[in-house]
Amino acid sequence: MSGAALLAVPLVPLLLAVFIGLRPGRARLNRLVPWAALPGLALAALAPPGLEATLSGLLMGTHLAVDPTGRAFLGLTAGLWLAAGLFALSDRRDDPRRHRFYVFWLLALAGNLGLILAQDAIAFYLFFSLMSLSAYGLVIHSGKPEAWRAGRVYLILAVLGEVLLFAGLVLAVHAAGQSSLAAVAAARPEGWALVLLVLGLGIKAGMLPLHFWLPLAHPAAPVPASAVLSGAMIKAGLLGWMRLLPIDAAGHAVLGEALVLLGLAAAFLGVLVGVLQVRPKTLLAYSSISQMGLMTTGIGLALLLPEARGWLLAAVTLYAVHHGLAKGALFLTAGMQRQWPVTRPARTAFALFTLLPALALAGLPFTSGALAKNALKEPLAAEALSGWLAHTEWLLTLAAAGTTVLLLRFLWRWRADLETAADGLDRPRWWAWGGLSLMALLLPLATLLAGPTALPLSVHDLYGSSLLWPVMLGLGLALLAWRGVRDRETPRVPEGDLAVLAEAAWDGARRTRRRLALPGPWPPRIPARMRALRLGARRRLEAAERMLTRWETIGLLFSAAMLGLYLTLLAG
Amino acid sequence: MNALLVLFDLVLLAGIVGVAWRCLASTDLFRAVVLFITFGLLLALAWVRLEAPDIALAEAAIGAGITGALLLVTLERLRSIMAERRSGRPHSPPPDPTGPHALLRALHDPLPEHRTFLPALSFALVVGGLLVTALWHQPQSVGLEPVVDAHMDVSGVDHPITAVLLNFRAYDTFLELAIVLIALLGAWSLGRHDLIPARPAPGPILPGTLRLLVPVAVVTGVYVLWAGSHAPGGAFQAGAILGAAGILLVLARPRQLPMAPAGPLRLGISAGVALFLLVGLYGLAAGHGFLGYAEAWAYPLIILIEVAATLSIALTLVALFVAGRPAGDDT
Amino acid sequence: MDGGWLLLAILFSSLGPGIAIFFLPEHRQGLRTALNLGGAGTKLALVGVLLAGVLRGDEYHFSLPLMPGIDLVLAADALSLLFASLSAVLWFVTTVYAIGYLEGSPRRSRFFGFFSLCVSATVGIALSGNLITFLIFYEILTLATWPLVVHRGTPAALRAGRLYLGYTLTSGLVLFTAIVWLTLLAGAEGFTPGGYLEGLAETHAVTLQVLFVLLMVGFGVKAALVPLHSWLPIAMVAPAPVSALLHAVAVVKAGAFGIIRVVNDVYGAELAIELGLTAGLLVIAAVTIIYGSIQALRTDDLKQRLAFSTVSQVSYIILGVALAGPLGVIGGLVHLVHQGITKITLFFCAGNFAETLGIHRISELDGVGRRMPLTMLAFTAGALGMIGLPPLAGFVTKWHLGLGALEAGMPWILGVLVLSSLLNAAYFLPPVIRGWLGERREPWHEPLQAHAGPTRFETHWMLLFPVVFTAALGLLVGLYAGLGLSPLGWVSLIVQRDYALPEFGL
Amino acid sequence: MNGLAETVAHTLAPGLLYPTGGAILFALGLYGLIRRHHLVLRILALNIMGSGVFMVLLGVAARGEGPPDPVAQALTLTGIVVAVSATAFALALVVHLTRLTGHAVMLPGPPDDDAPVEDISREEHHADGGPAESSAGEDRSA
Amino acid sequence: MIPANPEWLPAGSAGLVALSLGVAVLATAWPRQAHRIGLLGALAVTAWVLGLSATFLHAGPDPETAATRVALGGWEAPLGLMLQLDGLSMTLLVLTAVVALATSLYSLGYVHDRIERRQFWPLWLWLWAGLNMLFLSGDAFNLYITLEVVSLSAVALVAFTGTAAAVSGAVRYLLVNILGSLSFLMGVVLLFGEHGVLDLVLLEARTEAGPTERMAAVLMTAGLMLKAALFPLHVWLAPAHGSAPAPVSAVLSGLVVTGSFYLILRLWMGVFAPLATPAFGILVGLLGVGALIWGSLQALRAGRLKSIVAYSTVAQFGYLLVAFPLMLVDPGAWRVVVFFAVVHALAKASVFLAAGTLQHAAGHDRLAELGAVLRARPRTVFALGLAGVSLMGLPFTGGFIAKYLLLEAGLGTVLAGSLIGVLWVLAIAGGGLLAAAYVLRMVAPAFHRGRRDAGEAVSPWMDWVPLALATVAALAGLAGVLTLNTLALTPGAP
Repeated sequence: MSGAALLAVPLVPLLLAVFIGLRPGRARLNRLVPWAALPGLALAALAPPGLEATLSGLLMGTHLAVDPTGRAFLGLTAGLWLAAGLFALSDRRDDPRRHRFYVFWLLALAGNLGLILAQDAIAFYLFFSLMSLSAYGLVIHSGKPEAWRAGRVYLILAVLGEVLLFAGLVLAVHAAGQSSLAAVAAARPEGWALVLLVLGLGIKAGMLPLHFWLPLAHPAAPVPASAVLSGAMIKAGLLGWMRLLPIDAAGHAVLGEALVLLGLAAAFLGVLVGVLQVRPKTLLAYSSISQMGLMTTGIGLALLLPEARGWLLAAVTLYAVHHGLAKGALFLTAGMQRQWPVTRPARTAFALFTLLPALALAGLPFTSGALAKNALKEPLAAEALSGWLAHTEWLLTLAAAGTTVLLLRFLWRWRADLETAADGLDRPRWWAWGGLSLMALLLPLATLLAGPTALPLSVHDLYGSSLLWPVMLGLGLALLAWRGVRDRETPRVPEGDLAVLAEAAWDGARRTRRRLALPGPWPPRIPARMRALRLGARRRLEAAERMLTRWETIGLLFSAAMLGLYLTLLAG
Repeated sequence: MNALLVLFDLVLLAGIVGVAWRCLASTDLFRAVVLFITFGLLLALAWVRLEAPDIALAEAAIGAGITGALLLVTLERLRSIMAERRSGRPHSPPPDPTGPHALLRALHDPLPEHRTFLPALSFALVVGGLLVTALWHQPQSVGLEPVVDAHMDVSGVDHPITAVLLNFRAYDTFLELAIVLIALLGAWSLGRHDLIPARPAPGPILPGTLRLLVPVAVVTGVYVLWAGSHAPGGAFQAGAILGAAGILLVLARPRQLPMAPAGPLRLGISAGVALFLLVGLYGLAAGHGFLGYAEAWAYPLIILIEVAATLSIALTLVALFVAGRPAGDDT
Repeated sequence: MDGGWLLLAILFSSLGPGIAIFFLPEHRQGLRTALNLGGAGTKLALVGVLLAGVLRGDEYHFSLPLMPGIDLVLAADALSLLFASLSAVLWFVTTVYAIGYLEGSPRRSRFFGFFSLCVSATVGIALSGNLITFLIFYEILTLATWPLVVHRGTPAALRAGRLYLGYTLTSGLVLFTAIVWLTLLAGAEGFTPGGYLEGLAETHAVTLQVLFVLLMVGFGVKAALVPLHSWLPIAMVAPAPVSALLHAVAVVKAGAFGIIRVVNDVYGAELAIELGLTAGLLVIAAVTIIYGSIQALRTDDLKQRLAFSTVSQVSYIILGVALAGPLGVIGGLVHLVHQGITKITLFFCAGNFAETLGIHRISELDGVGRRMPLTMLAFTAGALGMIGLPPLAGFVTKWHLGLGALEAGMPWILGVLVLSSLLNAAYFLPPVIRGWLGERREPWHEPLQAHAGPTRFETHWMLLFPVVFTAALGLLVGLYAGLGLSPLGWVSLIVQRDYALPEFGL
Repeated sequence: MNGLAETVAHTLAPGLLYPTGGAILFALGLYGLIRRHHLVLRILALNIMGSGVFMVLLGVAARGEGPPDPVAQALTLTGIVVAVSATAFALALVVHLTRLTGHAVMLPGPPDDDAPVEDISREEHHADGGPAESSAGEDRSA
Repeated sequence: MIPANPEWLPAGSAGLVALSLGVAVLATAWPRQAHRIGLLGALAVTAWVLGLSATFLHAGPDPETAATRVALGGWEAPLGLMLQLDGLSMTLLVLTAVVALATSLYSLGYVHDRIERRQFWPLWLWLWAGLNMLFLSGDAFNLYITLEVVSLSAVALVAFTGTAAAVSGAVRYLLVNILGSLSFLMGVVLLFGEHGVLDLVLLEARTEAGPTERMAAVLMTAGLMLKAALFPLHVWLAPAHGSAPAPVSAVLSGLVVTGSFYLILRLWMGVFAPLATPAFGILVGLLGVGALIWGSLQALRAGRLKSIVAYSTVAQFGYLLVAFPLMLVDPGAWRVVVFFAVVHALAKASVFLAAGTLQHAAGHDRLAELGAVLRARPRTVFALGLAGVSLMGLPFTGGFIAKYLLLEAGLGTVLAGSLIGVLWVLAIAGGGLLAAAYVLRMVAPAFHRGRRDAGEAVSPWMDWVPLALATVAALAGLAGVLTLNTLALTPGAP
């Protein structure tokens, strides 16, 4: 029974995808798309603690369960997909290829939900791959050259991530002797296994320096896809880390330090490169990189501070949920440019829905961001980190300033293209968008009321000066920049920064290879000379046989044979 | 040791080898054939010297006589074919582009003389030398003479060679008859016989001579056959003599070959082997073994076989001389 | 002769119809189809009976004296059944496919005659009880396949046939020599789990090494080990069912199976490791895996790409066997089945594209997913399976190979697997992407419709059913790998018996 | 001296002299066979070789004191008849060949790829002429 | 069933000779019914041989009781002639019967002209009788006579088509045969002069390595090599076999050449056994390697179907020569050699018969223009291919078993420490590849795309007999044990 309930979560979208794929003409099926996430949401809300199932016949033994972390991620994921799905339904109404979009949507959804439930390496890997590869269909959906390029980069990195993850899992499972994730983590993956796992999952999580697919994929993908991509899917990498890394009583100083370093670097570099961009969705993508950096830092801290790992993990989870919802809402915002209403109340709502998630991300008090940031920084005060790590808290705080600048830049660029809705407001989109935006306020409430035991937060965690001054600093910086810097229509740093370098390197390699001109897979044709040679040999053979056939030759050979035989008999 | 005999031997051998050499060396075919016939006659002389009168008889009749006749008629045929080709008679078959002429275009030049001369000579010398060496090392073996001698009384005949031929090693002889027959069958399979090349109408001398010679030959043949049981002679020699007579007959009437009736001719040429085989089967059935005779029946059976064999050999030799099957054989 | 009749019946269930078909006039289509399917069905049923029997623990054995001291031996053990059931199942499917594929084409009697002969030889290989029997069926397979390769009769086909024969016959001779030599040394022993050559290890170590190399050259040509693989990509000019047969059911598999037999049942893993033989084999297999993938990447011809992919994939089997540890061998053996199912799907799909729409190149695949969704779906399943994505069959293999490599203490193999997976993805994802997401501008050219009229489905049902079936099979064997009767379960049973392990598995 | 005389005497005995002569004839025939091109001469050469064999056989048979070996003589007789049969057949073939090609020498080489071989199992042959198409029929009527 | 009685063996052997001779004589005397006589005779002789072989096997397994010597006319050696029936001759008699029966049946369809039939059948029956007598003969001079019977009838059959090529081939064949026979006869004379006996068994008992024996061995071996078309004395073979009528080619390549080789084998196993030296083995082996390569190359070059097959005979006989050095190391290998010869004869005969069918259908046998007919006659091509596979030595055919045993012997030589054994092994193994190449040349056009044209209609005999014989050749693989057991019944042989 529990098995059925758990399996239903990924299976419902999967089956719906099959149906839509087989009957692309059925419009009624399409209406079900958003609701495919509902079982996940229901499970997150209603599942009894410790729900698990083992299906031994499936895939060398499959283990599914809902644990606290998983529940939070499940809720975030299912909710975000539901909202984005509703948005998509109306967004894609006139798209002739919408069923294709829905199929990939549902497949990615199944993968995303499944990987949260998966408790063994193989199932995790299965759903992880399902999600990664299906998302490719979402990225390239528009079919524009830009989308194809983004898709290529995405796919290459995704596949790379897959195989790295695969290798890491094999190593880890071999070391652990069994394939359950808990056992793998308990066996403390070391060396190559650890590196491979971090990298494999890091690609998905937008970890520096493998982040560059994000700024390419997000602007290229349709709005709802970007929302789930940034809000939910990249969190899968984070979840994987949380499940697989040796976050236990011993901790892992080296890895922790590395992750903190990478996370902080991502947080600031994301902002730095981001503010130089011009397209709203690209800006949001860089913001995601930056924010994921913060979460990476959180994981790193958990490795550095084993005693606080429970708190920190819960905080990271909270941050992930917060970011997922807020970023999702922001991406939807990006898709509301043509929905500038005419009436005043509607305009108020529009402004509210737009600003709320942005402010939450910046960490304005009483928003989800405030709670998440405070929760994340909480253990740092108590613990003494040595060396440069001692500045971590300060740096985390400072990052909020960057976020503010980035979001202001986003709003500015976004506003430029605002248009009045031509044929009335699109209600489903509004509902989905509004719902998500409001979560910025609802989430802290929910956390405080029904928060996890690992994270005993109180109301005063919702405010604090460390939240405000960075925002102010950000506003100031933004103002300065707005006054002082002339905007350009092309970004100062090309979108996808490192991807451009990689592509240039690839092109160079191709040119070199072409110059080297390796032979093709066909063996070279037998040249005409061989043929002539063969004919010549044939002629010579014939002449030789004619020569032998002469009676004189027969006679001589006969005598010679006699002589030869005699000699050999004599030689004895 | 008789020095005169030795001298005779040496001279004879020198003559034989010399004639053979000249024969092979001659550029004129006719001359070569005549030398070959001479060679055969000299051989017959040598066989006499080696105390083998039967062989001498056979050599003279078959080796020199029949072979000579065959060679001569062959030369005649070749000459007429060449002449016909050269004259380009209208009814001669037109050159077939894919046929023999294409082959002839590719006809190779024989190797230049000087390139085969040395190897051929040296190989011949070496082979001959080795043979001589082997022969000189041979012991004076007794051979089978004593064994044959011991069995003469049960052989049914008095002449040891006939005994060997028709009793002790009758199987060989049977096969020998078969070979003659097969040669004829082979010649026949090549096509119908053609004319012996046209000759000026025979004058009165040949028929006249024939009228005298043929009866003599028949009588001689029968005598030689009869004598075979106790003295030199026998079926082959007799057959050869009779065959020679037949050849003479054929030669005398080139334009009207006897239209031999096919059935009897076939029966005639196969009579020898057929009878021989029947006798052999009888032996097998009667428990004397295949080709064996009861001692009491040996003589008459041998004579019977010899008669049939003589007839068949004579007919076969004539047919071989004519070459090509009679028209009647195809109807 | 216990139960030997069953083995003979399995052999003759395809041989008999095959010979009958040879003498069938071209126009007796109904009877030919009946014979074909009847034979295939019978074989399937008989293999089922055999399977049940072997599971029960019955012994099956048949022998016939060939030469003094040397017998033709047929026997059924778990390993031979693995291969036999694979070929029986896939043959059935391929027969259906071939009937559909060749509908209306000339010289079908000849085709199906040799086709049946081919499968008889394959089953013979599977059931061979000693090396000489193996060799006999192996060579019959070589010969029976040649007419199929050249079936089209085009210059390219004949060239492929020449090359194929050149390679296989030469290797056959090498093999022949090696087997005669081995038999001289060790006698005509039957296959024994753990090998039968220990006694010679002391005295004839070098000879055994040389013999191993010869045997590997002999089998390596069919198994398309680099550098003996050239014939395989060129032989892809053959009709699709033949390619399926070459790549999935029979030829390539026969080579791989031979290597398995030699390593496991002639030399035995222990001796092979002791003589340092597996290390060389591992390197060759690894090189082949990478090389095949790189070459596959370089071609635009769909079937050629699939062919190079076979070169690469079959070496997974060899790799597993050469790892010579339980997990590695599981990975190798199970890939025998998985690669078969997956690759046959892919070739069927390629055939469908070619037959229905005249598509031969990857660059022409744009948008084919809309015209032929089921075929494209199957192709996707196959391609992803080849890459090794769960829950498809290929993943199970790769997983076990990876674990086996670590178990054998050779983590570099994992690197090979990773690299290979990357390359696999690099050459298999583009066709999939083009098929689903590409756009076709001009209308389809429909050669099938042109000569067979409109069809109810996206293509002739006899072309569609096998594709869907094998694709589903590929999914199921991966998805339900944990079940006892799945290929993985069966292979685990084999390895458990071979290595006398009480219980293991992941 | 005595030894030499004995050796000479021994050598000059017919039992050794004639076999030697036979060996010489054999070698001579072989030489001629190689050197001469005309088929008739080749047939003669073979006959001379054969005579050499017979001379060896009879010479060997005449060795020793007693009467010559009748078996050897019988064999020789058989051999002579076989030789004449073969010669007769060979001559018939030569004539036939000459009629077909105009030359009494052997045709060259391996079967020519451009020379078709008639197939006797086909119907085209004249019912009366047998396989050999020749001018014989015309000759007769002329 | 009447139980076989060893007592019947002598009468059976003599009876076989008598029966085959009787059929031939009857056909000669009554040519109009020659084909009917031939058919009935073929069936009778085959039945007789099979019955004889059953009796023979039944008399085993002791070679001394099974092997039989029959004194013809009741005269024992040395006075009389002996027929000699042992495992070796029995095997070849059965082979002859099978091939000859197939050829006879085929000829019923192939030689259908009323007049040709009369010429063909007597000669053919004489040839068959000659072969039977050759295999049964136990007397040196009688061997010469039977050889002459065989060669004269064979030459006549070669010339049978009457074309320039055929007659030219026949003339060369005849002259070569006479030369070979004379050489053989000279050897016999030398032996007779030395030992005073002609019977092979008696000779064997008396021979030791002396100059006479050596020279006799040289003369006889060289003569027989010439007759058996062993490289480099093979050149007469292709013109003769290539231009003879198909059934004749089948018999020539399958049986007549094998007959000469049989004699070589018999002599070297018996009379000349003390003479053999390693150098001799190596020379013969090298000639064999040469034959393999040269014959195969020529087969790859030749443009006519039957020439290819004829050259393949040259190549395949190379194996038999290569076996000689193996026999010096492992005397038991002679049985393998004979088995190989048997299998080769079966396969080669069916290839020739199939080629004849194609030639008849197309009206020629130029390979380049044969495609259409090949495509339209799958049955014949199948026969060609099946027999070809046997020639290649691939399973499941008799050729495989033979090749296996040869290779085993070769490797045995190598393992025994002979360096040159490696060459023999390479030759044995590699020869199959060359064979594959030329078989492929013959068969491949059937698979080309192109016009199909069945050509002239052929009689059902010509359609089915090649296939049947090819099947026999293929299934000979199952008769390996039986053949080797039969061969083991040869007294005195290792």
